[in-house]
This record gives sequence, structure tokens and C-alpha cells, in this order.
Amino acid sequence: MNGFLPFLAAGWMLLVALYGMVTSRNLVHTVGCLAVAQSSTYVMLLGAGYRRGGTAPVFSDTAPGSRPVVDPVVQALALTDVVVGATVTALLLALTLQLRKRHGTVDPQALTGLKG
Amino acid sequence: MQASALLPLAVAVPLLGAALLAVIGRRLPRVGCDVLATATAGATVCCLVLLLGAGGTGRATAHLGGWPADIGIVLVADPVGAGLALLAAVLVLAVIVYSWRYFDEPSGQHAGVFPALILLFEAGMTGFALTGDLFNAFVFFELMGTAAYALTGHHVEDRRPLHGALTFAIVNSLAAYCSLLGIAMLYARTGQLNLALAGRSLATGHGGVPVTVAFVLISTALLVKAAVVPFHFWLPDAHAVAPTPVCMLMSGVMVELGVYGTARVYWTVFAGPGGVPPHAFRTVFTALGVITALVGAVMCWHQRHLKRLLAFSTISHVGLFVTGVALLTPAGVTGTALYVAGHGCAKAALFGLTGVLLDRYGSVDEYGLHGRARGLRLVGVLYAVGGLALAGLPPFGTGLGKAVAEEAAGTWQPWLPAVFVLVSAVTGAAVLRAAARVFLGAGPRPQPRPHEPETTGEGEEPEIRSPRRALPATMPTVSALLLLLSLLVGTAPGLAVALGRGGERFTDRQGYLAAVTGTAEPALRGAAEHTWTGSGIALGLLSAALACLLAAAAVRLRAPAGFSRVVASAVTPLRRLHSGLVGDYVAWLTVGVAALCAAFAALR
Amino acid sequence: MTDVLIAVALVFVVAASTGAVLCREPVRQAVVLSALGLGLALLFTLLQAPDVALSQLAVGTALTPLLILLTTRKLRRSTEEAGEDTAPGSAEDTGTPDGGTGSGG
Amino acid sequence: MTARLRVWLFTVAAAVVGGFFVAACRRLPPFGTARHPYGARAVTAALAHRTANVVSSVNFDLRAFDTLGEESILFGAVLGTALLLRPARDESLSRARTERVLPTTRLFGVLLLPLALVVGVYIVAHGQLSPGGGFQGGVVLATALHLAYIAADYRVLEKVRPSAAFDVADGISAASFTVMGLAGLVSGGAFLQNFLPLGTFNQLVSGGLVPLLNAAVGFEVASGVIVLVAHFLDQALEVHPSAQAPQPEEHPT
Repeated sequence: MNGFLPFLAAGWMLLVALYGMVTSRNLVHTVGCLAVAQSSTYVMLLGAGYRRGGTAPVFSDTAPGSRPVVDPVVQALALTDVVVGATVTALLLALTLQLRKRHGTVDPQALTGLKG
Repeated sequence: MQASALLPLAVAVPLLGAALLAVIGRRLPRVGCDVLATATAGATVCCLVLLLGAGGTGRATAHLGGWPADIGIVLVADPVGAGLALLAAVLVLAVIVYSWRYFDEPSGQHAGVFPALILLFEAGMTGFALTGDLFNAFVFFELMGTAAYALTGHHVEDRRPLHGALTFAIVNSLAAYCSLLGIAMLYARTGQLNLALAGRSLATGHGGVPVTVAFVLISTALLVKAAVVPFHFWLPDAHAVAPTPVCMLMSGVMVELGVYGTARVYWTVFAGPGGVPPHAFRTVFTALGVITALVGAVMCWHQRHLKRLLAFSTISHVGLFVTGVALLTPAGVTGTALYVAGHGCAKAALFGLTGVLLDRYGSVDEYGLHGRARGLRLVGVLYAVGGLALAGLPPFGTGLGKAVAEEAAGTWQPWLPAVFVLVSAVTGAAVLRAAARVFLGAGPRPQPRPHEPETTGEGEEPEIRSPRRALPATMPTVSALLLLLSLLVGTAPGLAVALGRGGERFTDRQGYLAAVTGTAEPALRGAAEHTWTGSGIALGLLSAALACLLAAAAVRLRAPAGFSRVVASAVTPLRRLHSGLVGDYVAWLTVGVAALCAAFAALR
Repeated sequence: MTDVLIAVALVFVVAASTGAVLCREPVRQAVVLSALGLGLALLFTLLQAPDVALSQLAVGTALTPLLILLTTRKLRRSTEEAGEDTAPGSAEDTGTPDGGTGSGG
Repeated sequence: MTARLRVWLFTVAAAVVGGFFVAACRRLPPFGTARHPYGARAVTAALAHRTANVVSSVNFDLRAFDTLGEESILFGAVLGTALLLRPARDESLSRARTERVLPTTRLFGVLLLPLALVVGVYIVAHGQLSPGGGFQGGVVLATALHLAYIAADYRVLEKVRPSAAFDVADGISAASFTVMGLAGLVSGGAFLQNFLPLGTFNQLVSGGLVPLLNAAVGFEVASGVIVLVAHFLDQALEVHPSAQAPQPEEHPT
């Protein structure tokens, strides 16, 4: 397989999410696009840590040293990243919900309170 | 206590305080919450003061978990990093004291949540300032962000805070994910997460596109946090609407942490062979800094919403900080560090005083408040003093920092000091103009301009619910003390010398690497002594005088119609760009990343 | 063989994320995001990252879409309560502001 | 900016960014490379501390400070969501309606709930041995409780998950992580340094602090997610504008 396909996939996911956010007419949709942007970081991280022919870095079944393993560090980073993403999404949705109550809309283009 | 124990304590203490407040806050009376929060913030300040004392002008490290740098996470405190953490801690303490009697906190189930979030914010800032690890910096960046987003949207009854907080959160999180992509790229290249070790590892390669792109992506989040043009759009929207105590923190130190992060990452990782060449960094970031300073100053001058005015003045000062750092000299770093310290205190004081206006009159509109605050004489005087401090009047810390940075900039490009003088004069003048109108009722009442895109600052939700009570004494007192601190930064003997050593340490890659890996640090070269010089004082007085003149002219004189029309046709398009629209801001962020990539590729 | 599977999973993930972005109606987007989460979990399993796959399954396919759905439900309900609209949800579906017009910058 | 100009501007910028990104990726070490210096060091370090799941070792031992930050982010987000979704001054709470549930659905929930709880606890407890750990198990535990909503109705759910209790549990588990870190400092080592016996490799009690930190995160995540979802459910089901409250204001056009 091509040597950098996963990296390209990550880049595409980021750009397409950016596109979604630029054109979004609904803040809930914007938050969903942000979740896609974040998914790109998981793909990039795990892609950087993959090792052809390696197994998961868990030694409960395999004896240590018997087989090469993939990079455990990026997995730990991605795990942290997943938690961060979920919490930020929750906060953003909470803000969106309250915004809807006060502005009567979730269309970013109808929010005109702050400008200049 | 040992410095290696104090380092993690600076993060752990506020975290513990926040958890305690969240658990027992609802059972405590209001006073109990305040005492607990103040004690925690005070303990953090003590911790950082001790750390600076123990570390002296050298570097202190803490290997967390007892692991070496290539396996675990290392915290590193040098005078600049620890000093910035101390500034954050001092401002947090000030903010907590400021909001003792001020803040109408939701009672019952949510008592204690506001100070708990402030303490989490503090932990994020100290952690970010002290960490020596790239991914760890991302984590603390997000911690800072999470607390700040929630705090910005605190007034759920009002419509604008929610809008500002959402914009802030979306743009900042997006930028953080860009950075994480960059971190992953750098990790793929170097196999390191420690800043110094990643830098060492880069030296074995040839640099090139992956390193440039990784640097630009990693900088994205930092530049967004620092509100550098064109990544700055979220800042006025968030700062104009956040509760005043939160603004004090965000403008005073959070934004500056972005500049610090950029400089730290560049010096430790990318400044060496195989990284991003220094001449490219110097050119690109000086350009960014100057553009940011000018845009911020122009926008600041045209605001009538007082908090938004202060927010734009923060942007323009950030431009000056970026310019100072971009010189890549110890003197530039030292000057910027002094400037940041002096500016942080002065800006927090100004926001605090604006909070007094909001508390008394329920408005932060320069036009609407015309002459209404004549009774608040002391507040008015403090406000004017804050404006002068912002303009760089000696002997304020802003003046000293500006003088040192100007001199360092002037040795590279002779025209740069003019930018420093102009920008500080314009931002100071905008504050003085507002002070003259609001507290003195000077000049004719300005006419509203209904056709211009602007945020007025009228009809703000008051932050307290009993407007008839007396003004809490803590509000003006804290602001006055902060102004005094700003003065102390400029006059305290030894501080400039210590930060001078700090500048040398900050720009010393090999020393940082040695400290992290636990090998002997090379001795420091003799650091230059930075103190007040004749030309520095003269330029400081010049910008302060210029600020007074500009303010007087704006209040008293009526500009000829032709001149106003020309100015309006130049400025209105710029103001229209600040549309409050998330989609626009995301597009500008992409443009910024593209422009940075292209600039670095062109200058390689 | 693994490489082919990884490539297939990657293509699915890319397609699902593009779909999630182009799907502008929040409820449907939540469903697509759920599928994206599933695809990512599969990809991570193939990349020998079972820990991440498990948490992606928990968060990406369950928690995030659930929160989006709950938010949309509340948005619709407040539309009904405000009595602004006879057809519940239509304001969100079309994304039209029901309280005025925006200048669009 | 008009919408068209915005898209145009974005497209040009995105093309440039994309070009640079592709160029950069082409010159990175290829996907699947055998060179992972940090990973190799981490595996050695984890085995030295007798932790079978290296990912857990990285999360709770080698880079435990990251997890402290991450867990504080979760804690902050829960506090922040509680703050943002509090009933505003012009809103009131009403009890959710009791809803009829199909008997099969109820049976499904009643059977699945204990099962899911057990699975959740298992995933948390075996984090240092097999894939999974505090975070994944915590989410499963939180989801398990919400089966009560599917099986019965919202009132029953409120009985099995008293929000206030979980708020407190959230805070306590957040604090306990920091306290364990400080214990390492007090016992003469570094912050978050292991001070417990390492135990036997591949046993439930192994890896020193790892299982304890893991459990703290498990509790934190479970209670945090429960509180988060609870606030959203409250908004969706129980919070209404008060009768006399002003409706959302009209926009100036």
C-alpha cells in the first residue's frame, strides 16, 4: 500500500471538516464538523505509530519480546485526545443549546450581536 | 523545599482546590467558598515565589514519575516561564479577591463552581507555562480552554456571552486540533515529545517541508491563543462579553501565554539545524507582529464598547510582544517579558475598573456613559493612570519593557521603534479618550453612527442583582493594587536584572537540553544589564504625550468632513471583516495557515 | 492482507467523514457520525490499537451522537413551546433564522 | 464577507494548505515503519514496572501527568456544563411525564443493566492487563445506568442516579488522582512516582499505582459522563421557560 495514505486521509478529513464549518448554517452541524476535524488527529497519530506486522502493545497473552508491537505512546495520546474531544463537544453543545434559547436561532449567520 | 517538588505543586494545588470547592462548595456559605478559593490562589502564588527563589536565575526541573526525559514528562522552570506562571497566579488571586463581593454567583447547587473553574483555569496556565513536553502542553492548553469557554458563557440569561463563548470555543478547539496534527507529524519525524529532545533529533535531518508544515500547524493553536492577525477574530467577541473577572485573566495573561508558547516551541525545537531557519522566523514573525499591532490599534481607536476597546488594545500589544520575541535576541525576550508583566497588571486593572462602570451604570458604552460617571472621581483617576500606563509612561513596567524591546528592535530595523511608540500611543489615547468622556463629560456628546458595523455596549446584563448597594471596596482596591504592581515591575530593583538573565536562559538551547537530560549546564554568558536609559525614558514620555494629545484632539476637535470620509472608507471594510461569524473566522484561520506555510517555504 | 483491510477501512472513514460534513441536518448527521465512529473503531482495531478502538466505540458511536440528539430534541421542543412554528423542527431543518435576518457579513 | 467570497477564499487557502500537507507527508517516515524509538523505550519501561498493557502504563505511569490534565479537563467540562445548563432565572423545572414502556423493552433493560454494569467494572479493573481501562469502563458504566431510562422512564433513572451524589463522586475522584500524585512526592520520590510494591506481572494487582489511578479515572469518567448526560436530559425533558418569562427577543433587522 502507498506509504502515506493514512496521513493523506487525516489531511482530507481536516480540510473537509473546515469546509463544513465555513459553510455551516446550523451550529449543531458546526459542532459535528469539529468532531470530524478531531477524528483526523486520531488517524494521524495512530498512523504515525503503526508498525507493519506488529501486534497490539498488550502482553497479557503474548510473551514480551516474542513479536514486535506497534507504538503504544501514540495510542495513549489518542486515548487522551478522545476524552478531550468528547468533553469539548459536550461544552459546545451546552453553549449551543442556551444560545438557541436566547437568540431564537442556531444559524450562525443570524447572530449579529457582535461585530465591528 | 526543593524546586523539583515545587514545580508540580504549582499545578496540583489549584487542581486540588478546585476539586475541594466543587465537592464542599454547596455546603459552605459564600464566605467559606471565598476563603477556600483565596487560600488556594494564595498558596499557588507562594509556591511560585518560592520556586523562583529556589531556582534563582537558573533552571529548575522536575522529572514527573521519576522517569527520565525520553520516557516521562519533565517540567522546566526558567525565570521567564516561572515568571509568567507567577503573573498568572497573581492575577488569579487578584481576580478571586475582586469577585468576593462582586459576583452574583448562582447559589445552591452551583455554589463554588465559579471559583473552581477559575482555579482550573489557573492550573491550565501554570501547567502550560512550566511544561517541557509538547503533548503535555496541548493537554494544558485544552484545560485552559475548557475552563475559559465555560467561564465566558457564564451569563446564560444574556445572548451575547453565549455567542462570544461559542465562537471562542470553536475557533480555539479547531486550532488545537491543527496543532495536534502538527505534533503527530513532528512525532513521526523525530520520535520524541520532549521539546528539547525533539529539537536535538531534528538536528540529524535536513529540515524541509515536513518540519516547516509541522511548525506552522503546531503554531496555529498558539497564534490563535495569542490572537495574532488573521487568527485574532475570536478575541474581541469573547473579551467583550465575558464576565469582567474572566476578562482580567484572559487579557492579562492567557493571550500572552500564546506568544510565550510560540517562542518556547521555536527556541527549544525548531531554532537549531534541521529546523526553521532563524532569518525566516525573524522576517515572518516581525511582519505578523507589526500587522497585528497596527490592525489592533486602528480597531481599538474605533471602538465605543469599552471592553471591546480594551480587547483590541490587547491585540495590538500582542503584536508588539510578537515583534519583540521575533528579534530572536536575549534583549528582545527580556524586554517582552517585562512588557508582558507590566501590561498584564495594567490591563487587568483597566478591565477591573470597567467592571465598576458596569456595576454602577449597567453599561460599558463610551457614548451612553458620557459624563455620567463624574461622581466616581477615584475610579476616573485610576482609569486615566491605567491609560497612561498602557501608553508606556515611565516608570511603569510597560514603559521599561517597551524601552528595552524598542532598543533591541531598533538595532535590527531602525523603523521598528516608531511602531512601538505609535501603537502604544494610540491604544493609550483610546483609553484616555474614553476616560475623559465618561468621567469628565469632556467634549460634545458623540453622535451614534447607526450605519457603521459596531457593537455599542449598551444594554449589558449587570453582573450583580442588587444595584442599589454600595460599591464593593474590593473592586477599586484590587484595580489600584494592580496598577501599583505594574509600577513596581518598572521600578523594583533586581527584577529587570533577573529577567535579563531569564532572557539569556530562554534563548540558550543547549542549556535547556542539558537541564532536561540532567547533564551539567554550561555556564551562562555574562548577561547584559537592562535598565532605564535616557532614550528609553524619552520615547516613553513621547508616546505618553502623544496619547494625551490624541485623546484631547478626539474629544475636543471636530475632524474636517473630507478627512473623516477618507478614514471611514479605509476603516469600515476592516471593521466589516470582524463580522462575528464563525464561518468567516474559520476561513481566515485557513488563510493564515496557508500564508504561513507559503511564507516559510519562500524564505527557506 | 492487513494492508488491504486498512485501506478499505480508511476509504470508509474518509467517505463517512465527508458524508458527516455534507449532511447538514443534525439528526441525520448524528447517525452518520455514529457510522464514522464505528469505522474509526474498526480502523483502530486493524491498526492494533484496541484501547483506542474501545473508547472510540464508547465515545464516537454512542456518547457524541447521543448528546447531539438530545440537543436537537431540546431545540425542537423549545421551538414548539415558543409557539413560533406549527411544524416542529422545521426551523432547524432548514436552518432558517426564525427571529430575523442576518446580514451574512 | 459574502458567503460566496468566503467559500472562494477558503477554497484557495485550503488548496495551498492541502498542497503543503501532501508534500510534507510524502517526506515523513512511511506508514508502517519499524522505527519507533519512544515506543520501544515505553515498552521496556512498562515491563520494568510489570504492567502488561503498555498503553495503560503510558497513561497511568510514564505520562500520568497527561492523564491528570485530561481528567481535569473532563472535570472542568462537567462543572462548566453544569454551570451553562443551570436553569436560568426565567426558567422552571417540571417533572417529566411518566411514559409507557413496552414489556419487551423493559425486560431487555432489566436484563442488560446488571450485565452492562459487570462488564464496565471488569473493563475498569483489568485496565493494566488487557485492552480497556478507567476511561472505556467508565463510559460503559455510565451508559449502563442509562439503560434504566430505556427500561423504565426518566423518574426511575433519576432515582438510580442521584445527580448530586455523582457530582460529589466526580470531585472526589478528581481530587484522589492529585492526592496519589502528591503521595509519591511525600514518600520521597517525584510527583506521580510509584511508591507501591509492583506486584506480579500479568496479575490483577500489578504495576504499582497503575490500578489505583486507573480506578480513580474509572470513577471520575463514570460519574462525570452520568452528570453530563443528566444535564442534557434535564434540558430535553424538564427545563421549560417560566410562564411569565419573556420569550426570546426579536432581532433588530
